[in-house]
Amino acid sequence: MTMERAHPTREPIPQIDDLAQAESGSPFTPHDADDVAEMLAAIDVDDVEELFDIPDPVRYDGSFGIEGESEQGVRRRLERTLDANADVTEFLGRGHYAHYVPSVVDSLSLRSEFITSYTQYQPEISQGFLQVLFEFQSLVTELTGMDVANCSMYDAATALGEAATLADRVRAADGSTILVPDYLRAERRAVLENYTDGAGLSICEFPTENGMVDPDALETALDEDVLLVYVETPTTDGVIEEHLGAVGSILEDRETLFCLGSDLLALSLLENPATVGADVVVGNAGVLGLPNAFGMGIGLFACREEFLRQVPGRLVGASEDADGDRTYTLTLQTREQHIRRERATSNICSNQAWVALRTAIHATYLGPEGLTDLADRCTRLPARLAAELDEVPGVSAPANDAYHFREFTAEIDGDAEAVVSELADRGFAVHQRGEDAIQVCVTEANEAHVDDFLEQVREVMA
Amino acid sequence: MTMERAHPTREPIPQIDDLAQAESGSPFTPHDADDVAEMLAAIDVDDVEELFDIPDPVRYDGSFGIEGESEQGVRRRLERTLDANADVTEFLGRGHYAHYVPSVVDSLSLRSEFITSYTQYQPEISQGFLQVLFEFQSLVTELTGMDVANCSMYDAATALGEAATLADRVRAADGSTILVPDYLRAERRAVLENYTDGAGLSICEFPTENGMVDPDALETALDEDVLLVYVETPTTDGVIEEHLGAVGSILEDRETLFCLGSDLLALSLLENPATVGADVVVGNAGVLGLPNAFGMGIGLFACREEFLRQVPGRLVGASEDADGDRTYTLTLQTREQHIRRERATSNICSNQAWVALRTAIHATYLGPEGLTDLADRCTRLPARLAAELDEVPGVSAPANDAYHFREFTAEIDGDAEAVVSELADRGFAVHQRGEDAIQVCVTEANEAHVDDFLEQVREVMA
Amino acid sequence: GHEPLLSEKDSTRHEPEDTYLPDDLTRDGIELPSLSEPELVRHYTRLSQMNYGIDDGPYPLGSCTMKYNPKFTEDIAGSTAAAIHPDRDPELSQGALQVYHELQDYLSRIGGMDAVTLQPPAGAAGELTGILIAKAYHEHNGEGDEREEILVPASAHGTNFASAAMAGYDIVELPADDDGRVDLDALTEAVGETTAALMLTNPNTLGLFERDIEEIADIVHDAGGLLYYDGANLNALLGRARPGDMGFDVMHFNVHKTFATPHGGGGPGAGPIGVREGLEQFLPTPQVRTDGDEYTLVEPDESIGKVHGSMGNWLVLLKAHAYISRLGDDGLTDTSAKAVLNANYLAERIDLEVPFEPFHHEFVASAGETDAADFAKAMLDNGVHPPTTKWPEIVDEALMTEPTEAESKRSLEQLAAAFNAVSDEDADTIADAPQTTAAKRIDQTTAARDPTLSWQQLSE
Amino acid sequence: GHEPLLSEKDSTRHEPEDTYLPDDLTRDGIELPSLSEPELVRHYTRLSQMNYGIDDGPYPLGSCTMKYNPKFTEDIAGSTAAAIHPDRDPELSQGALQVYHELQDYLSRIGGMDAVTLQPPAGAAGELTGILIAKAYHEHNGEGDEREEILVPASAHGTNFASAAMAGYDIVELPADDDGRVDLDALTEAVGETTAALMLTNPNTLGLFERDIEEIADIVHDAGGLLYYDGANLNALLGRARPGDMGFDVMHFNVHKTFATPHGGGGPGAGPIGVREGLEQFLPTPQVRTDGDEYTLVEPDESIGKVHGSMGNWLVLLKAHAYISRLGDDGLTDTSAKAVLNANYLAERIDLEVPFEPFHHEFVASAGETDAADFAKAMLDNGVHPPTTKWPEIVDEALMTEPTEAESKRSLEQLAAAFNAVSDEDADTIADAPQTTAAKRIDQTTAARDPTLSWQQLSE
Repeated sequence: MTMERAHPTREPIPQIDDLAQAESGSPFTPHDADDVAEMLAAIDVDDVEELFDIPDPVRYDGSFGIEGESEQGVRRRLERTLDANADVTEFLGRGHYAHYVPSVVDSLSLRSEFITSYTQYQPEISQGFLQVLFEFQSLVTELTGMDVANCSMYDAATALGEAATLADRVRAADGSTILVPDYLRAERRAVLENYTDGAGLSICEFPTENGMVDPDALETALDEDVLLVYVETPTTDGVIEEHLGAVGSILEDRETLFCLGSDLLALSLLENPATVGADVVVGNAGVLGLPNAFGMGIGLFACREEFLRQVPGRLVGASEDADGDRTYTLTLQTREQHIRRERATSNICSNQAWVALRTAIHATYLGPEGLTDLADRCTRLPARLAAELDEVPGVSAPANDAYHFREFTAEIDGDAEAVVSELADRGFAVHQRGEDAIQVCVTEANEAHVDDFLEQVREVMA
Repeated sequence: MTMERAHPTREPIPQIDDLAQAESGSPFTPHDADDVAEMLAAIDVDDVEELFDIPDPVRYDGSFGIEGESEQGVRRRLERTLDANADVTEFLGRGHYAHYVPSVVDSLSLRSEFITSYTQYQPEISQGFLQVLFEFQSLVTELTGMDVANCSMYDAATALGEAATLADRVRAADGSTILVPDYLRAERRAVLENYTDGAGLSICEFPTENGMVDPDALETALDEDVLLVYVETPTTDGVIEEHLGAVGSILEDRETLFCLGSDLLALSLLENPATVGADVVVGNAGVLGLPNAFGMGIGLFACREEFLRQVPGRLVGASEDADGDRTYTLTLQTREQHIRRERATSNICSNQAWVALRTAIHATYLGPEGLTDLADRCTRLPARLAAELDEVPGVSAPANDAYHFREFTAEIDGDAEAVVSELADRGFAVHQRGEDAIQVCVTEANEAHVDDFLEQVREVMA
Repeated sequence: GHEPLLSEKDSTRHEPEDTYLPDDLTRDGIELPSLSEPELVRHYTRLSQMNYGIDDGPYPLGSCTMKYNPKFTEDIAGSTAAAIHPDRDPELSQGALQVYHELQDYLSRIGGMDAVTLQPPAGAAGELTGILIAKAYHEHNGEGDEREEILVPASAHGTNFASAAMAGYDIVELPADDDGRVDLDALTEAVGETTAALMLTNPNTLGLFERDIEEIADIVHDAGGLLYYDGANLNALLGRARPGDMGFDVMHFNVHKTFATPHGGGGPGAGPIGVREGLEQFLPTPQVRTDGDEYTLVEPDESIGKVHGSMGNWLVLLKAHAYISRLGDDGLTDTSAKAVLNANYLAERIDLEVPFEPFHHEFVASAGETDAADFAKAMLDNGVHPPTTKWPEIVDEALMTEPTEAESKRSLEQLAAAFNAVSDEDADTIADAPQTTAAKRIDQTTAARDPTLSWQQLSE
Repeated sequence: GHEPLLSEKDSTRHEPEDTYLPDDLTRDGIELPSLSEPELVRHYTRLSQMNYGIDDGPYPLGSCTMKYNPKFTEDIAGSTAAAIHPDRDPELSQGALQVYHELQDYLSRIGGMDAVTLQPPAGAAGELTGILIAKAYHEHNGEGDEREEILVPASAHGTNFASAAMAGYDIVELPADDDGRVDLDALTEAVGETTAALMLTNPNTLGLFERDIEEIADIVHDAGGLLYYDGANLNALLGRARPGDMGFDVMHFNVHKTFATPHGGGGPGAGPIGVREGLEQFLPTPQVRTDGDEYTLVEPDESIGKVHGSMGNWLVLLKAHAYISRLGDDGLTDTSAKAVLNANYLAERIDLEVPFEPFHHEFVASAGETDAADFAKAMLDNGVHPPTTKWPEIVDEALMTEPTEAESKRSLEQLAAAFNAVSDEDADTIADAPQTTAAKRIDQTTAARDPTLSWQQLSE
């Protein structure tokens, strides 16, 4: 059919932006040409460029070579880019954990009054977020057993770094050693070194046995120089520490602080840090409220009352307003950088407040029984999976004679690298641990895939 | 390795609900056992069952056999179920259209103050939604050129049904015929029949030529009995009607109403319905604000002022409150079923208010220029695609010698059913039209897939 | 409080240029607000803040079942896999069709019905569908012309009357007996060869169970009529009684009431219809059927045709499916238990008279000497949404109150405190209410006298 | 207004039973609120309504760049494809690594830098990282011990001082000249062989461009020091000047300021670092590199190690990428134009003195005789968020004001009206403000005297 009238055409179709009024410039600047003209007239300037008091030699009139796109275009491009992440089911852990995040977390935390607000410098119009943070502190206080908790650190690693400098500030002794277990993740240790470098502290390792503290070895490693001993439960290898009480006893009469690393879910079930004598509790609070987010988290920081004025980061306190009603406000701000500057307890300013909101929602959604039940499940799931794996020829699991939380190490007859790689090809990601071991993490988030996973392990090991 | 202590185990792991406090019953009932006990005591009843005044013979004590699941479980199950929808790119239209819905639509329309509210029976605490609906009516008024628009009907088909009964109410004449074009979708006609059956109206078809009204044929079909003539632009086949003015002229001096079917996006560019003499405009407003949602939409209804008190559905009007401030309220409620009962203008109660909110956000996001540009694009895209298809051996496109909006029909040398099926296997869905034609729809939503689509068509036709 | 209209923020006339279409097919231009995204977002954010929803507090609108809307159902409805075109070949939409089939099945079991259609996009649309099915049934039996009346109790929802009228029926209104239920004598009197159906809500709008339902069913059936169940109050009976078991032939479900899909400021809802054996052939087309493997679309033999352009309000139905799946038997049964417990506890806690009992999920209190509409305005100043007012008329100055199962004991006490505070207020305070809301009292009568329905009319 | 604490709504002690672990490895129990989902949702919904965000109105906190946060970036960050574990083999996370690489590249171009790390999770973390890189550089040159001082202008952000101190440096504070800029004589005096670096914000906190930046760079470089750029005010210069071209060696970006990622009530942000050629080898590990086909993780030769446990605040970085991609060159350049135009227009419209100019994206007005903190409280009653107060101290009763480019002319006029209304108010009214907010004036000093930091302490 020939078309005379309707002109079917292959001529290029003009690019349209999906926000037409932003024909050039930013779609997020509300000014139309009339606005600009009136504003320039009001300030008696002919051209916006005149407002820039930049000497010519440092003026930039080049192009970044970044071409703006429609919202649809950006979404499509980034979705395609992210699709290049392999579609594997993760059995990965080692400090970063996936739990099922209920829908209320997104729904409530994305309310714009929360997410588009900033630090609560004007408490009278920020009572909502202040109460959220006060409640977060309270949740952390209950779960850690500590007296005080702050609003958040960046992640578990930086929280540990802050604990070390706190130890340096509160322990007047000459000591300068931070004693850490040999299972400490290299990444956390690397951060710790950068946080303590300025204070002239040094990091020393103590050996562990069967994935746990060996109290004798710890005592041997201790000397007057040690400011802080760090221990984890569960450890990055998934082992539930059985000697926390012993560590507490060893450190009880010393100037050395006992810093425990854990997470909010594990703490709902495992030994109360206060009971075993911990002075500071750090860790990852983002196991609740965040999915695995390529390592983005929220650092947990709680400690005993006596260190209160040396705590890093923001604190929210209860207060009263002019009518005598209960209100909340940022408090003890004289610890902080915007007031104390170089004598602040930390340089932290922006923190992870919005993640704290998410964590609080998730923890409250679960409630005390839900938290404990889920934590209990996180002890049963790895035990069962380890038993199943142990029956696979060539696999011995768990490698540690211990109770586990979420994850465990399994020994492999053969080349662990090849096994890990082969499993990845079959759609499952696990950690490689050295040449002959893997580490496997299971929670309610990937529980439904356990049978498929086992099937693939059997085939790979066959 | 044998494990004495840590008991790896294959014993069943207890099912946990993700909301522990709802151990039995509903997770959405907030009562704990103490609450229930206190409440029962207060009303002096021993057991909740006693509150049910149901005679034994009609008591039900069976089970529905529906097993409750955790939120995670339901999400996983329904996601898997929906994954059974084939992953095809849709080039489908015929009254249901996909346009890119900007993120602000979800973000704002899901704010709980909007979505969890109901009809604005208490205007003093519903000013937000009332203003939204007033603005929606205003947008529709501008785009249709009509004097008044209501808050929404269910969809385009039911809006047409309501237009027909309105014609019956406002035209005192004895007439009982609704005249519709032969291209009217069977589904819309079926709904129209059910809406008009009670009023004793009958539906008659008039023939069209080249996908458009043939004014002579229309005049021939017209008689005193005709209450309403319905015409679409663009038609369900994608044709832009070129004889709207002629239809208006033919009907100008008759008692017969001119009802135009269109959609809000097309109306931003095509002829103004008021200018061509339309009395009522109906159609699908959900082309803005909703993705393709298996046919869920929002019916558009606008008409001339003189029919105001016969309009079906809700209307929001401006008003003043006791302070003299401008406010909004539901108005002319005496037309409605909850007051007028069997003499109401319609039985409609729940409507599509939340979709109207989404439509208003989307339309406002685009603005007058964005709407017009997008509409213009919807005339160019099908023209270009038709030209490209026309070059494929065995395809002749477009089948109608006309301008098109979003979509067009193409004639196929060969078995259309086989071509459609083969394209589906290759990841593209198009409409089959009879034995030797297909219908293809292209907007900015699927524009990026046009080259792939053409490639597959070429292969299938080869 | 007052937020300017979009049109007061900006009004831009745009006239298309260089269009692909010739000028005679395009309009001169359109004049609409042109706002940037930040301005747009603030506009709607502020409007939302001038609106009261369930998440803000109790919303005890009788007969509307304003219960908590679970958030996870929105995530499911928002998935891209749900965003499909209705004209896909059924082979390409097996997932959606499976959801339809499962929900048809859930509702059949819950209602005690033999077949279900999900097509009606609202409760009233469901009523129309149900009555059209009754009409088709009588026509099938050759009684289409004689049976021209639908019986409706005086206290029924307005939609019952309107839907029956839309289907072309005459309405016969039935009075209530002294206890607030269907008057059997009046029913016996009214029913006959001209009766197409009786439409009934059970529990009725007073919250009372129609104890004589079996006898009612017999009377109607003996006369050759059908019994239609208005599902508005089904929340009260979940797991405890089923319309099918009571003798109802046709029923509708309000998924936005009983099954927690959000009311959305007035909609969309969905009004699926259930029918007993012998009426399936009249259901709207298409029905979703399965052979266990594949889901197909089938046109019932004597289908009434269609009541919606495609498959109804799909996203709403999907949320209802998710809700029922989440609750299961235990959750559904707990729902009716707590709904009824809550209504009874609340009624006990308020100082107003409740003339009719024993009620179930809702009760109708009387505002006594106070105008019920005024009473409601005064409740606004106590931070809660008031009940439905002035209906049903059988109770003077009616306050029709349905707290739903989702309110906690604490919340019910807050609500009771609001009732009681207003009961104690003097007439002037009540007449001046509300004072604490974004808008003061709005006179709806005056607004209707000279309607202003758009910003265009406002600026005239 | 007051919303009860979670703990006041419910407090349930739960003691685990039948746990898989032996008793000696479990705690006795925990006591926490146990709320149903409907109650939970209302709690947080109401709290949100007691909080002011950008979507509610202008938020002109100086130095914080509170601009509109585009909604579509949340949809991208919320996609399941973004929810991946950081220990994936790089082969399994190519998509995420490509995003990192592209953002590194974007930021390099925008800052005029040669290499970028995205690891620092906040601006202050970026500062620490940058200073640690400077330290590594001097140590590499064998000057680690001598160069023990960091120069910081008196008006700099508090984080500059704190970050330098955390890295072990002594701070030397530089006074401003009469025009509010770096005093070159004082700089020349202070700089020397002990100087590790000068940290500078440009435009500075008064909004003034450091016109002598080239000379400053020469002075510092000639003395062997490095020049550090605090990116807090980069929004003013987008597309018009680049720190790299001005002679800066190291810089940080605040993506939550310049690139519109939401501030989230205080975080998370992200503080990527850019460095000039010659400093790449000190960057944190890992760096994302590509050969054009595959993205790999590389440890720079003399890396300082790590400043975050993994790859930084990934979801925040992803949003920044989306924002930059949306804007492109034109959008970025328009951003600085409108940011500076807005600040100048607003300053012109208010009745307060602005002692230092020509300013760019922000200005510091003086509240004159009124305490700036009181002035701010009175602004709350005018429905807007006030500016940053009492800082920098170079201006008496400073009101440091940054409207950002996202405010419309109308919104700026609303903001100006709020400033001017307070200027006209009497001292008593100001002292009693705010009166219209959910909470009245809160005395922060008293709160700090006997801190109550949890509901446990509150009930003690």
